[in-house]
Order: sequence, then C-alpha cells, then structure tokens
Amino acid sequence: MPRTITLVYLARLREAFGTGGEKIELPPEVGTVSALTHWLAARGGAWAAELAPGRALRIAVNHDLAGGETPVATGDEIALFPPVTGG
Amino acid sequence: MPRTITLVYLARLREAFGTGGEKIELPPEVGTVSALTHWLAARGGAWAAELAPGRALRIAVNHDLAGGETPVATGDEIALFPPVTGG
Amino acid sequence: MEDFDAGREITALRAGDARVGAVAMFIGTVRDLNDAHAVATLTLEHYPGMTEKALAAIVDEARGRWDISDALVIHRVGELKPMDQIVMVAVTSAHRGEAFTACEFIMDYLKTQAPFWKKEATPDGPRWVEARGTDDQAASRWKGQGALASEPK
Amino acid sequence: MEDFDAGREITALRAGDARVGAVAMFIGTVRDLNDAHAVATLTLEHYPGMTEKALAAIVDEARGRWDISDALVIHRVGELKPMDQIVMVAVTSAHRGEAFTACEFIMDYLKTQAPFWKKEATPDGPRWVEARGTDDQAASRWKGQGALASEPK
Repeated sequence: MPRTITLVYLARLREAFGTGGEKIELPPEVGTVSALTHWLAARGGAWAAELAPGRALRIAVNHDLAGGETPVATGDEIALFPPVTGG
Repeated sequence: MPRTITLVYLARLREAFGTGGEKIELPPEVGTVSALTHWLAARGGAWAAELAPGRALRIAVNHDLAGGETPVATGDEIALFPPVTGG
Repeated sequence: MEDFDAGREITALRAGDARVGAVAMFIGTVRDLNDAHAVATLTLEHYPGMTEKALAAIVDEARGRWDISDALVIHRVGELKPMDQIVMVAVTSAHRGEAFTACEFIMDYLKTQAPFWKKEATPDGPRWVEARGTDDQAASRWKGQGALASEPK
Repeated sequence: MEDFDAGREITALRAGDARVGAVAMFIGTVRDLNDAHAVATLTLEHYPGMTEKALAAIVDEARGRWDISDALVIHRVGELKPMDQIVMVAVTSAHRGEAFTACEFIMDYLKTQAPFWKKEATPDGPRWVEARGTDDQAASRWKGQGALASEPK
C-alpha cells in the first residue's frame, strides 16, 4: 500500500527548493521526522545544503511543531521551514 | 515679618477639614513639614484625627512630594492628601 | 473631562517616526465592582499644577532609563461610569522589550506617585478608594535602578 | 491584508464587560532600518492553516496561565512598507499585572512559535530576516511555568 504524504516548503526553503510543496510516497524505512529529513537531504543540491545538520530547521506535522522523533504516517502534511520571524 | 504659606487639602482630607485650603502665618518654631503637621494636628477634631501618627499621609511642597524633614519656607504651597489612587 | 481615542493617540504618537518598531499601551477602565463594592459612578479628583508636573516627571524618568522614542500619558478627571476609560499610557520604541517595560514602569509609578484620587458612588453611599499595598509593591520593583527625584525621602 | 484600527479593536474586545479594569496592548510596526539594512518594503509570509492554529494555541495557553477576560491577536501578511502596522496583541483583565504579563507572553511566543516569515526589500536586494537569539531568550523566560503543547520535544 503506498504511503503518501504532503510536503510543504515555506519562506527561504520554498525559494531554495523552487517549489511550495509536493506529494511523495514514503519509503518503508522512513518512520520519523528525522528519518524524513535525512532521506530528503540525500537528494543533494539545495536539499543537502538546506537540510544539512546544523542548519536551523523547523518542522510541523499536521500544523503542530514537531521534533525529530515525531512519527510520520500516511496522509500527514509535513511542513519544513526556517525559524519564524513574524511579529 | 509674617511667614505666609498656602495650604491645600485634597480628596478625603478636603472633605474632613471642610475646606480645599487656606493661607496661614507660620509660627516661628515651624521649619519643616513634620513640624507643620504636628502644629496643625494640635487644632484638634478632624485635624487631630486625620494627622494622627500612623494615618497614611502624603505631603507635597510646591508640587513635589516631600518628606518630614523637607523645609517649609515663606510663600510655599503645601498640599496634604491621602495616598494616591488614580490610574 | 473628554474621552480619548486610543487608536488615534497611538497613530499621532508614532507619526513620521520610521525608527519605531514597537508600541506598548495600557488603558485603565472603570469596573462595576471594586473590593466587593458595586460601583455606580467613579469620580476622579486631581491636584491641578502638581498633576501635570508629576506625569511629566514619570515620563522623563522612563526616558532616562530606557531607549524609547516617545511616551504619552492621558488621565481623565471628573465623574466616570463603569466601562469608561480612565487612563492611557503608550510608549514607542525600536524594540518591544523597552516599550513593554517602560509602559509598565510608567503605570506602576503613576499609581503610587501621581496625585489622583478615586471616590466611588456605591449603594451604601460614597467611598474613597483606599491605596493598595500591591501598588506599592509593584512600584518598588523599580527602585533598584535609582529612584524618582520626587519620591519622599 | 487589510490594516487594523487598534482603538476600534480594543473597544470591541472589552465591549459589555464591566469586570474589565485593564487593557494591555502591543503593536509591532515596520521600521525603515533593520540590522543596519535600509528597508523599502517588508513582505510577510505565513502558513495558512497552521497560522490560525498556532495563534489560537498561544492565546489558549495565556488564558490557562493568567486570570484574563479576553485576548486578541491580529497579524497581517503580504507586502508592507515602513511605519505600517504588522501585528497587534490586546489582553483584557480585571487587573493590570495579568494584562501586561499575558500580553508580553503572547508576543514572545508569537515571535518564536507562530509561522510567519519576513522578507525585506533592501537596496542590496531581497533578504530573509534571520531569527534573533534575543527572541528565543525572551520566550524561554516563560518555560518554568509549563511549556506549550505545540513546542518541539
């Protein structure tokens, strides 16, 4: 059964990746936020640069801020973005 | 030479004394705020009650808050009032 | 004394100053219940002459302590009713920390240093509002950094 | 996104509630100079869906921590210019201490938790504003009293 999730890219990441998001099929070994960002970084280029360890990155799963151990499941909307700067 | 000062009574003190103020001649022995309030308290009645030791009292000399040791001089405007409650 | 329009006052306070990034504001309003007394009307008395001087001194003190752009205090006197506005303090600054802190400082000092007195009309008759110990405590927070020149010795 | 009238918003927020004695408010505005960069325009991006949820969570958290009557957050998105209003936070309460504290809490958390991003147009080209360490410090002041449910683990 395909495990489809929606990825959302915001602000600087949206510009770096050249898209506001995409739908992807999760590979079987990706079960957490941390595994997902490693898997995306392996695409190389802007992905490797923006998702490198040490780059400030925030992730929301279904509109809630999430940590590296947060599980990723079919149907989730997962957003990647830099630290927020509103207000 | 007469030493005239202006006394101003505000809020509860104005009501207790039945007047918003008066001009008085300072007796020679009254040189400070503390001596002035003792001298006024000696009038008895509402004066003794409102100016009794332990009653919360604030004094301003020429529109600046003053302490007991603040000097009193000819021409001063001296205001007596309860702790403030604005805002 | 006439009511004020907080939005208009703030607009005027920051007009033309593009260095301002933060506006902190406080408005005090008349409650219909105070210390368990129902309040029909609230009468604010002040001490003309000293009031203006005290408010200016409080604002000057805030300017000396924090890097603020501008500050405004409006305080009404006379008879007010529940939900009426009593006082407004607004502070503009480049940054929010200074704006918030200076605004709270001005309110705390106004509550303990500015010559205003409240008299409530209640079902049991008129009642002068008593000063609160919590207001003295709030004002004393600021003492460590130097006291107001106009403070009692 | 349309501008807001702070005075009108506050009037609506406290309308009909005579228990309110204090309104604390903050307005953030666009500065023409930020981190030594001249700013011609500022574009606010957000994350529709999460933005509303994050702002509601921040306000709920403030309601849980302090005895406040009501709270309001307005945050604009899109292109703004120097001196434009960006954000407004207002809190009503019976007493001023709670109003001030809850208002400052909401702003501190909004700055670090709500999904908004600023991009400046400067003479040297566009520039994404970097998050400030001082904002994290400001938000961390509130940690001792229990954390937001939506915080990263």
